[in-house]
Amino acid sequence: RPGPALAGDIGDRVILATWPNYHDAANFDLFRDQTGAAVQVNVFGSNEEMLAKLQAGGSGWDLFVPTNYTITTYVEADLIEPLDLSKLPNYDAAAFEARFAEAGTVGGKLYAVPKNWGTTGMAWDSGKAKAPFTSWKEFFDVTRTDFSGRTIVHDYQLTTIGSALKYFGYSFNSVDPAELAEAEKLLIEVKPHLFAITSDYQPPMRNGDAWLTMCWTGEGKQLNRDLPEIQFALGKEGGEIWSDYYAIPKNAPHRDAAYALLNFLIDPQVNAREALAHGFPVADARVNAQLPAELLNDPILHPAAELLNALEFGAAATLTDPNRAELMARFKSA
Amino acid sequence: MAISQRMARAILLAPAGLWYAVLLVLPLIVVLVYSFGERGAAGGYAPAFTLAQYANLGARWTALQNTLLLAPAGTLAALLIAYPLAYFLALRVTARWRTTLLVLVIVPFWTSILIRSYAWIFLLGGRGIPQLLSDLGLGDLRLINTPFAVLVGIVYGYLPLMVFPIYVSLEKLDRRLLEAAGDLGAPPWRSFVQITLPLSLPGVATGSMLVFILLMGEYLIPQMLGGGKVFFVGNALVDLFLQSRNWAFGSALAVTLVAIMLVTVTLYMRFLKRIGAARDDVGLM
Amino acid sequence: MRLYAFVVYAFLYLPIGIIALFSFSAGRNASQMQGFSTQWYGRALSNPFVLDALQTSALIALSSAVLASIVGTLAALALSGMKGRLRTLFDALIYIAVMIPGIVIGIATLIALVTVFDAVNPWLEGATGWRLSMGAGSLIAAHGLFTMSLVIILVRARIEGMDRALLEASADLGAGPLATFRQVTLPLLAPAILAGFLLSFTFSFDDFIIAFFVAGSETTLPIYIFSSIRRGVTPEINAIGTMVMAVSLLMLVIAQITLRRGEKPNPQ
Amino acid sequence: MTEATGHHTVGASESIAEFVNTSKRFGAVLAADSLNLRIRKGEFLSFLGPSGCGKTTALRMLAGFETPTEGTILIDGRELASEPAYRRPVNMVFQHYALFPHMTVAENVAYGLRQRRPKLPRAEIAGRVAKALDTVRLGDFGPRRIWQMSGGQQQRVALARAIVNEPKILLLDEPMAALDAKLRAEMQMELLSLQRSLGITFILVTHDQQEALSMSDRICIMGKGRIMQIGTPRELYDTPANRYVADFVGRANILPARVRATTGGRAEVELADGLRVEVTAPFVAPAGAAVEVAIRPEALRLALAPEPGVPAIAARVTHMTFYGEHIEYLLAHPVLGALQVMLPRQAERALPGADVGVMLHVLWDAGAGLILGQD
Amino acid sequence: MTEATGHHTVGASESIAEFVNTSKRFGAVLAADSLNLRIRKGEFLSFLGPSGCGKTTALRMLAGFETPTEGTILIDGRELASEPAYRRPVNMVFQHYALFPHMTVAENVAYGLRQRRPKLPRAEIAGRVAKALDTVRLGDFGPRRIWQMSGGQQQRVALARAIVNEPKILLLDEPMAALDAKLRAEMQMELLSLQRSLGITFILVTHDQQEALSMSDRICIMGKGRIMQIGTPRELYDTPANRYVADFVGRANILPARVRATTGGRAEVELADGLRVEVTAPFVAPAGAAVEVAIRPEALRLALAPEPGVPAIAARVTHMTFYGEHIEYLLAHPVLGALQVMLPRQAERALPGADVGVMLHVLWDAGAGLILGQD
Ligand SMILES: Nc1ncnc2c1ncn2[C@@H]1O[C@H](COP(=O)(O)OP(=O)(O)OP(=O)(O)O)[C@@H](O)[C@H]1O
Ligand SMILES: Nc1ncnc2c1ncn2[C@@H]1O[C@H](COP(=O)(O)OP(=O)(O)OP(=O)(O)O)[C@@H](O)[C@H]1O
Ligand SMILES: [Mg+2]
Ligand SMILES: [Mg+2]
Repeated sequence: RPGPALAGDIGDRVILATWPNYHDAANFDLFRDQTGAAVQVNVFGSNEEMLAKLQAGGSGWDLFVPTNYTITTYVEADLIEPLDLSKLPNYDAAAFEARFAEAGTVGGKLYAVPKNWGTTGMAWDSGKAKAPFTSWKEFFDVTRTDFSGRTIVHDYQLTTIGSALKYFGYSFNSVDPAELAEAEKLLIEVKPHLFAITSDYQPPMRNGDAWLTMCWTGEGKQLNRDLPEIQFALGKEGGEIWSDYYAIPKNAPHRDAAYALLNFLIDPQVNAREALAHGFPVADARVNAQLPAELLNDPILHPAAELLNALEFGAAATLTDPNRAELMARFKSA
Repeated sequence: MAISQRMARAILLAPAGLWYAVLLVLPLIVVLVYSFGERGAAGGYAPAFTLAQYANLGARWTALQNTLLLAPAGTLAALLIAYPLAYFLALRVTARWRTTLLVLVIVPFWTSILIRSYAWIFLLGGRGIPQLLSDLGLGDLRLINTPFAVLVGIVYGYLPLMVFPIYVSLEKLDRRLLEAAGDLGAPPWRSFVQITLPLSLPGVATGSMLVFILLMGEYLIPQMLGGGKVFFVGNALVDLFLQSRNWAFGSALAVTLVAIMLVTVTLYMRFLKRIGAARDDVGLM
Repeated sequence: MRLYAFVVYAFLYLPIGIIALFSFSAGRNASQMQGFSTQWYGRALSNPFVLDALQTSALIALSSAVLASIVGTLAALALSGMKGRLRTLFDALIYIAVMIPGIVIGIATLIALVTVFDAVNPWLEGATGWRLSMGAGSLIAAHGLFTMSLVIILVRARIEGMDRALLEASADLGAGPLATFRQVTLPLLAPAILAGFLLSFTFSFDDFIIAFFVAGSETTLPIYIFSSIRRGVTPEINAIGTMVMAVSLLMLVIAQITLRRGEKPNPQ
Repeated sequence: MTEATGHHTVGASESIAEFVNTSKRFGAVLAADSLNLRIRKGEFLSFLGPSGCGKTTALRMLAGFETPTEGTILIDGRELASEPAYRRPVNMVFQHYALFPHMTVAENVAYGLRQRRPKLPRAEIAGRVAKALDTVRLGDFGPRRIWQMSGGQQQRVALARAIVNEPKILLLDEPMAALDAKLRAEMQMELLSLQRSLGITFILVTHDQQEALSMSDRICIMGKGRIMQIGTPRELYDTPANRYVADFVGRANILPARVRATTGGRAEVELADGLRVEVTAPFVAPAGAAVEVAIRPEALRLALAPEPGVPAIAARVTHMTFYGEHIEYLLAHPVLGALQVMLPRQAERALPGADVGVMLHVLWDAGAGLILGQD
Repeated sequence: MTEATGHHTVGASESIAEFVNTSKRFGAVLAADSLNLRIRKGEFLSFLGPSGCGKTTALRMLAGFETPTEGTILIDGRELASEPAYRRPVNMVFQHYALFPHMTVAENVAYGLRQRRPKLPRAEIAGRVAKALDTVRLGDFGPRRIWQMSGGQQQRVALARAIVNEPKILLLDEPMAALDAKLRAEMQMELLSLQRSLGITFILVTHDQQEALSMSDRICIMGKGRIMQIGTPRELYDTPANRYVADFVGRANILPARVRATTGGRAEVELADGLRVEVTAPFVAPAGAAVEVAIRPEALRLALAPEPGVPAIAARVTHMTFYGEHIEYLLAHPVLGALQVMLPRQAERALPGADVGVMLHVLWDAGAGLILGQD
């Protein structure tokens, strides 16, 4: 089912802000061939950064990829606009698993369309570990002992603070000052034992400098695929499950092209090619129908249900909460 | 005649003046105003008049401390490594090779500092130099993500900036002065200390100042080689604007950094003038 | 001494050698050598984002360097031999512009321009349908601030070192003020302007931190590389770096050869 | 070098330029103090004077680089005091040549011609440049770069660059100061023969009296912004108007004396030691007046014994300096002080045994020396 | 300036330094070609020669900045060819002074004393510096910065900086080349009296023959790396060993001639035009030999008519140049070519009407001129 011929004039370009290694470049070429609009891609590393850029205004983006918990904030700040479904014939609400799609709707209006989902767990070098990791408690405890100087935490408040909160059994999303204070104490205590605070954890894991890291599903899969001794697990206390969406900012300079591109990218065939290229799980049943079974049955990408159930989606409050932001900054500059 | 000359001056200066007004004066004023404000509810800036941001500067004390420690240390290290090289190039190399060798000092500059620092991540990482050392039986050394790694990156990144001014001032050195010193009974090392070194001070001053200024605002090298653990004011600033989105506090920190620099650099210039090193080329930067 | 120099050069070139070496890796990891291949060069050259970023960077660097050279030279001409309050003011501005860290420039420009744009845009859009936004323009302007100051410093030094008798000689031989400027002043300033231009270009081309804040939706090469580095690098990045360096080396050699032809071996 | 050609400045009153009461003040410094000077067509005129006396200032006012504070300047009869330099029919050879470093030799020389409007045809420019380079014997050097030329060659380029424009007046501001002695002598010779062959008026600024004496038709001696004397080299040398000129041009023993009588251009004066000598008197000095008498070292003679009828001063030799073709004696006299006497090498033979410490007689021929006027 | 004091270099054979077969090669250039020279204690010796002849090289070998390629150098009897400069008991005044710009005048002068080990007491250094500055008449200038000093003052500082060390030999490499004529003459005078009062051996490099002639006890004429002649100024001037020296020291008319007879230091030679003249013959030249005869312009005389018994060349005046105390005539002879004659100013009176174009008689007194040896 090719997208409707967009005979209308959508201009010659469209700007997409997204995460790295999250698309298949061939699809953009195809889009350009079909519509005449070239896709310019801006790459980002964190939701905070996306928000900061949009808040600063003049980002110039037409389409971007926020994570579930940020969408309400964008809506409240009037930074994104409700989607005009008449321009998205490829969107089929029924095809999406609800929990990965619901964050896209705010106040009854659809603001964002799901792209991919995943979890945040930990990856470790099984050759160095005495036993497999199963919890965030172990993660932080071993860091202070056997793995001192070998652990990586994300340069990302949501997962780093969230995981520290999980150590104490608190909610991943807590903004309670007392609970946060405990988390901060833990983080600052751990800091001297860390190898790094970075979201670029693959290279040190691969070359053996680091033995343990917080890790996103797709990348855990990649590491495990290439180096079988690196294993991936979710904390049994819980942790993060996330879903990324497509959204269109207010004042998008090329709005028509943005819709065209979005519609094109959620075409199941196109989307399947995307998934094959980057490997992250997809929430769209139409797409999964086209993917090989081994991918769908992979324990890293699709963990057991009881593990999944313990996970939490990020909460909107964590994004804007000044204390969490400041805590992270204090931790890094400590 | 006189009036038309003034007119001509005004016309020539207008573009630069406008540029400075819009991109230097205005931003600085905005930053100053913001530094007395508050963080907006969803981040950003909310108007207010409070000194709270300045009162909170202590929360970034470590970053300030790192900067104020590592910037001079990096400058000094770069100086100590650059001087002998500049000396070698200016006084010990035949003219035929000099240009080539000089160009070879700048060439690394033409590769993105990002990529070069990335190479250092490998070199200082477990598979790089530490591996080599441990293969040689020199023990298990961890380099990457330490202040030492940041220092190496700094020295590496800014070495050419230090070599050049020193080279220039050494090259200008009248060799007959060294002969004169020898003639008057000074053995080589003493004529180095008494003649060469003092006369190359302007270059040393220029290079140091250049490197120091750049280091004070450094972000990339600590970010890449410090593994997020070695934090400079620059990193704190980026964090404040892009992660915590606390523009007011960020502005206050920026104002503080600028103030520190104005004071230190001005004092440094004064000092140079006093010891007479700021003769000619210091003014260049 | 020789040995020392050798060690320092090794220090300077070790990382570059590593970059070049790994760019020929057949594997996917940028910091590992796995087999030999030139595929990453092919990939980089056919990667539209890389090419776009390269083009954007080159364009921005070129524009800001050209603008800075012109505006800076004009200002230097006006400032040389000038006295009084205006001179003091400009001296202070130049001093501050050169001294303020790039990161502060980036941040300050960002928030100032955003504030201004927010204030101006509603009116502007109503009047012309245009909006101001962060992008190539603001980046060129922000880079220009520093590089223009650099040009002013370089060109002014050159003007002040210039032999005034040459201008008198030109007048003596019948050339009016404009003709003298075109035939004598400008050619004599050319090396300083060129140096300023090259410095400006290099600075702008390699700048990350200002662009990071001010570039709006534009992706420059450093921004592209930075965001790539954040989430796992492929040897493509090494290939890009190696190519950029090779091209600059080539330009350097060409420049040397053309400058050498007939020009005095630079006394500095 | 041909002194005689100085005479062929026919119609001596045909003036090409004129300073009329011209003054130039720089702040508190009066660099030129009401200059009055008529420059003759085709002559070789030198401004001679010590450093800072205003020579360059005078020249620069003529060239148009400075505007007179008072008075005016005429060139070819036209009042040009406020005409900018680039419209004046004069050209200058600068002290350090001021050659354009970014142009070749030929381009430097062509520069003035290329400024002409309407434009001159290329071929004509090329032809005239070639001719000018030939004139200064640099025919093959056109494509060279300036920094490939030696000091003397650069000087010739500067000369060619000026003369190719066929200016009415060629101004030269110490053009040979930077050259070494040998090269300087050579260039002086060439400059002079060039002037003779081109017939252009040359105005040379110098502080080297030898240079001025040997090259000029007339010399204008300057001091403290003022013109002290104008005249031919011989006039200046033989009858300096005052002590300043006597001292500056050549060397002179200057002695206080008292006039006894003046008759027909001669005067009898009495020196401090009572000796009476007969000197030239350019003006009538009243008997009994205290004057200064100047006598050139080479106008005095030395002898072992006094000659009858010639006034002689007995003095002791303190220094003897050998200069090759002549020998300089310094003698001390208890009353008159130090006396300089310059002997031709040949005359030495007549003084066997004359050495430091020996008493000799300084002979003063009648008419040698003259009475000086006030400054 | 006292020529006579040249004589007091007593014990002429007491040598302080010696070049023994010393050569220096720079790549293909033989800058010094087996120099053999004995420098006497207390003398004022000059190296004179054109640019590039190796003067500086010789001096630098003595100072220790260059090592001879062959041969050796003795200072005070010790072989010092490989001793580094900073251990030699000689000091140098550099051409552009090479003063340390970051030190005051006093610090510059103290520099050499401060290098002594064991260290000298501060007070002694200060005292000697003050004395040296007094010697060069800069007593009050100690605290000044170098760039606050004029050219001539800088020269004096350089001198003080060297002499304060009381070197055995003071080397001076064209110390006055950068000064203007008047200042140069003054400094020459001071330098000489300084040398006389200190009694130190001075070795001066210069390419100015006037300077060498008037200052030196002995002059060493150099050419193409070789020593062409060594002798007192008078020896060199009166009996140049060869054409090179005759041409370089003073001016000379050099004419081809054929020897007719030699007797007791005199020779009769026949010039190209058949004229026979009697010249000095420093060596016996075989009759019939073709030789070159040199005669100084001031040794010739000019007359309106030939004098009986004096050989005379009739020639036409082509140029006359007025130099103040003397006048130079250039004359053309159909066979002998151009002749230079220098007349004292007084002799002009005996030549009424002598002007360009007039035919005059050049008189050649017996014994004037001499036969030159081969280079
Ligand atoms: N532009 C100027 N501003 C102020 N004073 C000046 C200027 N030009 C010349 N003077 C002063 O005017 C006086 C005469 O200067 P001028 O250059 O004419 O002297 P000069 O005779 O050429 O000397 P020299 O032989 O040193 O070149 C000097 O006292 C000088 O300092
Ligand atoms: N360091 C050197 N390397 C190569 N050649 C040299 C060096 N120093 C001198 N020469 C050459 O040796 C020769 C003699 O040079 P030297 O400097 O002794 O001459 P000079 O008589 O002092 O000349 P000048 O009067 O120009 O100073 C010259 O041909 C010069 O080019
Ligand atoms: Mg002058
Ligand atoms: Mg020399």
